[in-house]
Amino acid sequence: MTEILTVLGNVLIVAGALVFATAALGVARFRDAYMRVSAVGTAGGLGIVFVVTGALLLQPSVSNVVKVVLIITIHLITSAVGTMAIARAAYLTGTPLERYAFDELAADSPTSDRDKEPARKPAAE
Amino acid sequence: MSGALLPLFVALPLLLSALLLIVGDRRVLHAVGLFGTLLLAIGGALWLVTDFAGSGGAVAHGVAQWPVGISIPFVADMFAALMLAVTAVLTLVCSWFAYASGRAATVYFAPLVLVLTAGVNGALLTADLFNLFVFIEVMLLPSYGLFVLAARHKGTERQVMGARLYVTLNLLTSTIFLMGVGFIYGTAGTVNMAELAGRAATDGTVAISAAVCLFAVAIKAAVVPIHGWLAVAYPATSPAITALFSGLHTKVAIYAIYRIYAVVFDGDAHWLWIGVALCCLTMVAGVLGAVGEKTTRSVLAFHMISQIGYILLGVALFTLAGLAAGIFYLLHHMIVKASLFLSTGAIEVRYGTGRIGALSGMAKREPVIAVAFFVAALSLAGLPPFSGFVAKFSLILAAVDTGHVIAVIVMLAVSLVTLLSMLKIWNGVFWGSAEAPAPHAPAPAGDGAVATASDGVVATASGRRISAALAGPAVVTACLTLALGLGAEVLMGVSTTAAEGLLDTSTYVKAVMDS
Amino acid sequence: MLLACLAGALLTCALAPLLTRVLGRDAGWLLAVPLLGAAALIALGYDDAAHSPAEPTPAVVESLPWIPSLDVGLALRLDGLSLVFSLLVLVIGAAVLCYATRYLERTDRVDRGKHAGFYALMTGFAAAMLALVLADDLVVFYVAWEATTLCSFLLIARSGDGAREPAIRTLLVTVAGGLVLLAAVTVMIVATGTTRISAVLTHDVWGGQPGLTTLVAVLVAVAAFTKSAQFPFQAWLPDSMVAITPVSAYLHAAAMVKAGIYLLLRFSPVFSGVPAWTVLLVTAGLVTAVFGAVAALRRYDLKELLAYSTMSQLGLLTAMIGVGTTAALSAAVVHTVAHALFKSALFMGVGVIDHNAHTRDLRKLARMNPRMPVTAAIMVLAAASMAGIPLLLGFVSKESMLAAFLDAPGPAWTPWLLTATAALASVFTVAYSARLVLGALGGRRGTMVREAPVTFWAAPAAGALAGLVLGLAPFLLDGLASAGASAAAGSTVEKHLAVWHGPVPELFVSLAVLATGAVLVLARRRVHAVLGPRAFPFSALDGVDRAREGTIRLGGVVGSWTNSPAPARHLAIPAVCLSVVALLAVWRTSELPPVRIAASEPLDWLLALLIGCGVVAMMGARSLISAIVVTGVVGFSITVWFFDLGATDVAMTQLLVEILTVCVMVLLLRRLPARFSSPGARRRVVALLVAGAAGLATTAGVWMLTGRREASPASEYYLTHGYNETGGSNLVNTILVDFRALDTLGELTVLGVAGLTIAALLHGRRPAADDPAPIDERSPVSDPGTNTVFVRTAAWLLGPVIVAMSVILLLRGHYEPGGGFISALVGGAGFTLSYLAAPSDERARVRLPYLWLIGLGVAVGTVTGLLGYLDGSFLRPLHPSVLGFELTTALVFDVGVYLAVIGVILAAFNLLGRPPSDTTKVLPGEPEPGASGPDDPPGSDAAEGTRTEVRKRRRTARRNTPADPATARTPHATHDPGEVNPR
Amino acid sequence: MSWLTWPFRVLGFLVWYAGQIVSSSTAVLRDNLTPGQNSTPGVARVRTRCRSDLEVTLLAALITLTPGTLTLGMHDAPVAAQRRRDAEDIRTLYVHSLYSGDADSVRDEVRELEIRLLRAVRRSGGTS
Amino acid sequence: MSSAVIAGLLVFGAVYLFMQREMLRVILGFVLLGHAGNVVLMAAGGSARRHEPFGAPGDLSTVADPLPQAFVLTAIVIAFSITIVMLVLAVTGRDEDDDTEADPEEARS
Amino acid sequence: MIGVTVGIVILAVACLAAAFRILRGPTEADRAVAGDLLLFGFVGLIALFGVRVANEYTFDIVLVAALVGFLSALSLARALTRGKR
Ligand code: NA
Ligand code: NA
Repeated sequence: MTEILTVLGNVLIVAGALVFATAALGVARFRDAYMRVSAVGTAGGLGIVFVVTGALLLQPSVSNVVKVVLIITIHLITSAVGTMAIARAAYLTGTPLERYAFDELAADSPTSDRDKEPARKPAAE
Repeated sequence: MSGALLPLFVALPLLLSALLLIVGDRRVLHAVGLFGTLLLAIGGALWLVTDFAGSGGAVAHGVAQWPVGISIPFVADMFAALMLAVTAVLTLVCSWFAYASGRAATVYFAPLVLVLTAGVNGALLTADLFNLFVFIEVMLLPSYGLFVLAARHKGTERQVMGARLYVTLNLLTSTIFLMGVGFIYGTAGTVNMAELAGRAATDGTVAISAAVCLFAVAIKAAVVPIHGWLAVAYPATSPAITALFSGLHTKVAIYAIYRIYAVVFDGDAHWLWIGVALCCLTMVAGVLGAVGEKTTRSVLAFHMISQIGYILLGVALFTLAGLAAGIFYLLHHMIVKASLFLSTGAIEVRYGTGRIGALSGMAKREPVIAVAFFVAALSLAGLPPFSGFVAKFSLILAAVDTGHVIAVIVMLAVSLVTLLSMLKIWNGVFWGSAEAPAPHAPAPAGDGAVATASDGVVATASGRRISAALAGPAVVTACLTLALGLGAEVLMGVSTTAAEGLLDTSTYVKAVMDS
Repeated sequence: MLLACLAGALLTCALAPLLTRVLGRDAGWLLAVPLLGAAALIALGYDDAAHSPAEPTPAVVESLPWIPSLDVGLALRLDGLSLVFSLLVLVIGAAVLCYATRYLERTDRVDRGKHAGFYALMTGFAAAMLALVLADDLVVFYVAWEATTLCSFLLIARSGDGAREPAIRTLLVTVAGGLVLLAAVTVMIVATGTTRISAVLTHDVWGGQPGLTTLVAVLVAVAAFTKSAQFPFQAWLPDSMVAITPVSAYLHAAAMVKAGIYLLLRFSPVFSGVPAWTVLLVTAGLVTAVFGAVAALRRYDLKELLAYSTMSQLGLLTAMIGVGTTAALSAAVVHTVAHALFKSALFMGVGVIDHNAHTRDLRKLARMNPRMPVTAAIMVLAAASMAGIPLLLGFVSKESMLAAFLDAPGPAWTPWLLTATAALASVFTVAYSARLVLGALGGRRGTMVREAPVTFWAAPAAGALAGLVLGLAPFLLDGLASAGASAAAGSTVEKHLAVWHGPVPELFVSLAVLATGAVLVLARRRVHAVLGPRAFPFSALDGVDRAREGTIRLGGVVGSWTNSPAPARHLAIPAVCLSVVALLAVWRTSELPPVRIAASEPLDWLLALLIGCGVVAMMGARSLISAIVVTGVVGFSITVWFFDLGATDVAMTQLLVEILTVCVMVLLLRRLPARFSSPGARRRVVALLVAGAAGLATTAGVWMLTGRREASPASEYYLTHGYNETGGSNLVNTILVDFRALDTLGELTVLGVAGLTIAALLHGRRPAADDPAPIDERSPVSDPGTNTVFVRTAAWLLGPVIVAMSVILLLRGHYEPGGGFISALVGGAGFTLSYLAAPSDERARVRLPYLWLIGLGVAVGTVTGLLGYLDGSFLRPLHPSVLGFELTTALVFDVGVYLAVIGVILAAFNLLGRPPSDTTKVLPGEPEPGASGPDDPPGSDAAEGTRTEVRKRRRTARRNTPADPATARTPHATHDPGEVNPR
Repeated sequence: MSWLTWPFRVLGFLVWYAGQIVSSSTAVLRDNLTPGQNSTPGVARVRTRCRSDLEVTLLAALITLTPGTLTLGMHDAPVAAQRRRDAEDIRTLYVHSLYSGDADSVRDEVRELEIRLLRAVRRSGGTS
Repeated sequence: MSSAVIAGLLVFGAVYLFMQREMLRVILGFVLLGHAGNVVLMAAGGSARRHEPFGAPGDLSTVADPLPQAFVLTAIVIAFSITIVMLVLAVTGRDEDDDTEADPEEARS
Repeated sequence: MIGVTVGIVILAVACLAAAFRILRGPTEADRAVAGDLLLFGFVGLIALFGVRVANEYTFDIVLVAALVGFLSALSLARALTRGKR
């Protein structure tokens, strides 16, 4: 039983680390800040959940289960909310949205001077 | 005094400070609490001094009474007791000045000064190096507060810069000291001074570690080549605070140097030449800086550096005569420096500038302050019959005795230049016709920290003079220096007792080991 | 008796101001009495001692302890030399005081005290001189020496604005000499082991150590030269002529300059055989004698002429002492007396003339018509004595001196050379004496000047007459001269003075001198035409000034090296020094204890890599946000590192601190420019070099100084006894709250005071203005109220968790990771979250009196500590049993910690994150810090209005100055949120 | 008695959501791990029927946690609209999406998530 | 050795930042220096023993020295306090700027 | 335990990639995002180092990190707008 948990734990940890690595890859490769935020909010959040769960399997105990459940819940909430806050702040401060297909937020801004910015022109499709 | 009472030197000021914060903005209560506590501290310190007078000795107490080496030991011997007494007196006098100059009229002043007092007392009493670090911080934090409190209204650029410099340099010092403590623990496996006794003399790695600590406190004491910050930073606050800090911070650092070198290095003669050389450089660099300065307080700040060279020479000679002279010099200097800062400070507060040449005729207009300044200046330059003479004389005697010819020449030359710079202030502030200068407009709560505010001669106006309350601190300290010069034997006797305790640390060590 | 005399003199000095206030200038009469009394006492006392058969060398000795631990005491000793000089000091002092009563201007009732300073200083001067000549203690001697310096400085300085520079120059030269004397004194004390002058003089160290003896001899000689204005320290004396005449009279006749002569005579017994002493004294003395005499011939100002004359006469005296034979020393003693008499008479006489004619310029006097027969007689008599004209004391003393010169020891040519030079000086003396008298007599036409009253001229007349009487009956001085010479020679000398010694060589020399002098007097116009235009190639006065200015300039340069208020240089210097120390340590250390176990693991290096990258990123970061974020990288890496080392509590604390630091930084960041400047290449290279050296030094230090010893005894104690002793299983926490609670008390104080300091910092002033980024205010997502919903909901969900965790961590701290700091930091995080989640700054406040909390925290900590006294010691933890549960006061202590931490976090957020018109209370009853200056009543409209006005102006100014560097660097600096879209 | 079923509804929703994550992850991963980019980023306006702050926060968080989508912010309807007590659709989320192609598909995806979420969390069940 | 390298790196960064113009960077330098001090303290306890010190461990040879940990805890909190004070100082007293080098008085003279 | 070590290395490398993005930018938002990612990475690293040395209190510290790490993300967002809520 312990061995199974250990193996499973190790696998989960590596998997989580890999998911996390995709977030890092996204941060490194994606075109604009929003895409990066998106990658971080998802893979970062989930990857850590995997890692922590894996760690739990390596140190299983009742109190640790309680703690890990708390950790996962809290982490999911906070990573999502934190990411959204960063995304909104990025938008408000005029961080450019690269080659977008549609932008209803810009359309809803009555007299936004952002329209003048060339970076916000829809990509030619 | 029983050793168990020693922690009260820390606990009572802390408690008072906390209570004053809790009671809030009740000025009278604050003043009563502050001065009462300081008087109590002076009383306690004098009690200790009388205990040790004559036969010396030391009392120690392991705080919370854990086994030796686990407890943080508090030790008092003659040196510590003297420092406790003089620092408390100084704090009292400077607080008086702060109240008289309107500087203390905030809810922050008394609590900050009390915490500062607790920190100073703790730093003087503790025999645990990490605890010393903590108490140095306990001293520093309120000092930052007091430093900036001084420049109440928006300060000049230089004042803000001064405050920043003060904080950064002190932080650097503490961090280096902390690292040194780490190294000592890494090599010796203890930070207890008694357990460290003599270790640096026998173990090279402990010596290097302890040298890092010494280096750190040397920055704090403004030893060349790390002296410049003091001259820039100290004049950037109000006169009362400059006086207070000059009496407390650099002096506690010097105390630590004396203590650490005596106990941990056991006065190892091996390294003393470095000390002598650095002391000579410090004297020269300080005094030259002083003659070149343009405001009274910058001159005085540079002097402080120069005098620190003198004081540390005592430990660099490490003979009974040298240590006794150094300790005498240390105590004398705390008082005289405060006197000078407070007399020029009174003028600054009242007339709004300390720029040499922007004032004149103070000798006629403010004869009391002028006399106080004159006395303290002569004392600083080492002229008889003031305490400065006895200090300088005994130090030169000790240096001649050990054959340090260059140090003697430097000391003599430096006192001449010291006099020169004092004459510069005398000439630029006190002499001349009394009609031209007059009180600066914002006077009563006037901003003492505007040392560099005015370039021209202060505008003429009729008006009040420096009040007795404002002049009092300078006069009292000036009288003290005269009394300590004429009655030098008392102080010299106790300084010698203190020096014996440093020369032979076995009493100190035994007290800790038995605590 | 001696002590009584000295005390009397000091008392006179102390009473002088009071008496002057009552009596005005006439106080001088009264003040002269004690001086004369003291003189009488001293003379009688010496006489007693001289007649006591027990004493081989008569002396009166008295002493009082002063600093016994330095062997310094107020020891006084009256021997023949002291007798001579103390009589001069006291009698001439009294004469000058009497003279001053008429010289000084009459004062009204109102400004009666005008001369108080003068009389105090003059009597003080006399007291100091008396102490100097009586002192038998080297230190007391030095003290008195400096006291005379000070008195003369003050006396000169109080003669008006023009006297300032001369006074300063005088002080500097004489103090410099004093310092040389101090060196001599200390060397003597150390060499002989005593401070008693009488013992020093008879100590055998002088015979055995020629090097030491020479050194001290030179030091003593130089000190005396400065005081007695001998070449090359002569400049100050004529310079100090700006002082009023009574001062000059005393200074020149009996006081200041005579101190140097006394010093030389005093130490003659020891040094007269030392070649350096002889050469130095004779050379300097004769050079000064000639130089002074020639200079005197060129003067028009009578006082100035007299000043140079003093120099010249003292030169002769110095040379005489240098010759050192008993004859020479006795001649010197006699001439000292003679000089005192004629010089005081001359100065006072000139003062009378000056007082009545309102000038002392002999060219002006020549156009006047002085009808002052008495004064003229005084001048003639005294000047004749100075010129060495027979039947006056000056002749007797001059002849003794010439005799001594002729008998000078040494190679055959020395007596001739010395005598010739002395004679030359004497020739000029005759010439300038005549110049003085002729000048003082004035012309026959022009303004008539009347004679002064008898009270005015009595004192100089006494001096001049004494010169005549003693000149006619020189044997009257035999006793005094013999006594003085004996003391100066260190052996019994019998001096017999006579007007006529027969046709001895010195008589012919004297006659030749007088004859040549007479020629010079007759040819005085031609002499002056020759000498007048010749200026000396250099002025010693300029030398003093140049040295002074040079020092000040050098000081400016030295000061400027460290004058920068920027921390960069001040912080770099210690780094460099430490690197040097480390280099030396590495170089010097040959053997190190071995490293205990391989302390590094592979993953350690991964952390080191992360930290390294973080550090490099911090160094390279150009934007505020990147700097803050990469600071986090380093901080978190360190956290992991601590965690990896088994320090759970530390890691937790570090983590919390790291995040809270970021939060505080962000609060401030909006007030700072968004980007850092790029350092120049040079600065970067220097910084890299210094930093690299410091880094290497640290690495070397840690490598050498850690990980090389067994477990420390303390750590073994904690691990084996910690749990049993405290009942806490979290050993780190037990150290914090039990074993080393004092550290923790200090630490919580530090935290609390940080809060206090922030409040103090923002007391009455504001942080730099907000500088928010330009926000698209019309964007649908810009409304903070709507968009903080997510965070607020999260906070609402997390809040209970945070509170619960905070409480749990606090309660369990003694047993498991946690404790006051950690739990408080978690609690603080809760407050931070509520701050961040609030829809507006106004609603972000936490209405808790944070200073009060801080005070409470410190109080709780301290009181818990004081409770420990119940068990014998401060901070001793108690374990009371409450309802069967064993509690520990350590928990209460932790509560104190908790309160202080919460207080400081609240202070930071409330003070920094608040909107401008916030009214948070910091204390119950305390006005908001920064809400109003202490001069304004809190909340007064006027104060508020002024501040708003100031802010407005600041904005305007910022907008109107395009050159403002801040504006240039920050693109958003002109943005004003109030202008864009008032929602 | 719908509260009795509440835990099961939540659990069911979680299972469904996990599946969603897996499926959308593949799209992101594929794009991420292959050279070049074939995303069609854009921001869509989504009106929600969430009534409480908790609901809307959950929805926004879940959108963000879903690979490829991200909530940028929220807009409240004007005060007048809010006066209608029972009004839904007064809150508008702005959702950034990577692979949805156009705004309407974003709206559809979110709508499905919203329906399932509200059905799960509201004790009464359903979206009405 | 890893402690030594880590401490060296931290000091390297700290000193470099000390020599920059902006106050904030100087403060960040102090943050680094504070870390370095703590790393030194931890190293002083010896980094060979890494088990967390809890309870009354039987085998002392693997348990970390708790004393340096207590030191570091104290030091961290003190450094935190001072960092906050310095941050406030960096934004107080002047508008806009945290430049440590502008000194109009010097420029004038 | 090889998985733990591999996980640590991967997380560390990911953190380094994020650090690179922080320096690179180009926008401040990019830096903030990368900072957010870094924080997550360190939470993971703490967990992994904890299980590696079998620290009993690993999850306590991770819990604390998850709770307060949120603050730094919010602070970064606030930093982007320079204080605008
Ligand atoms: Na792709
Ligand atoms: Na997402």
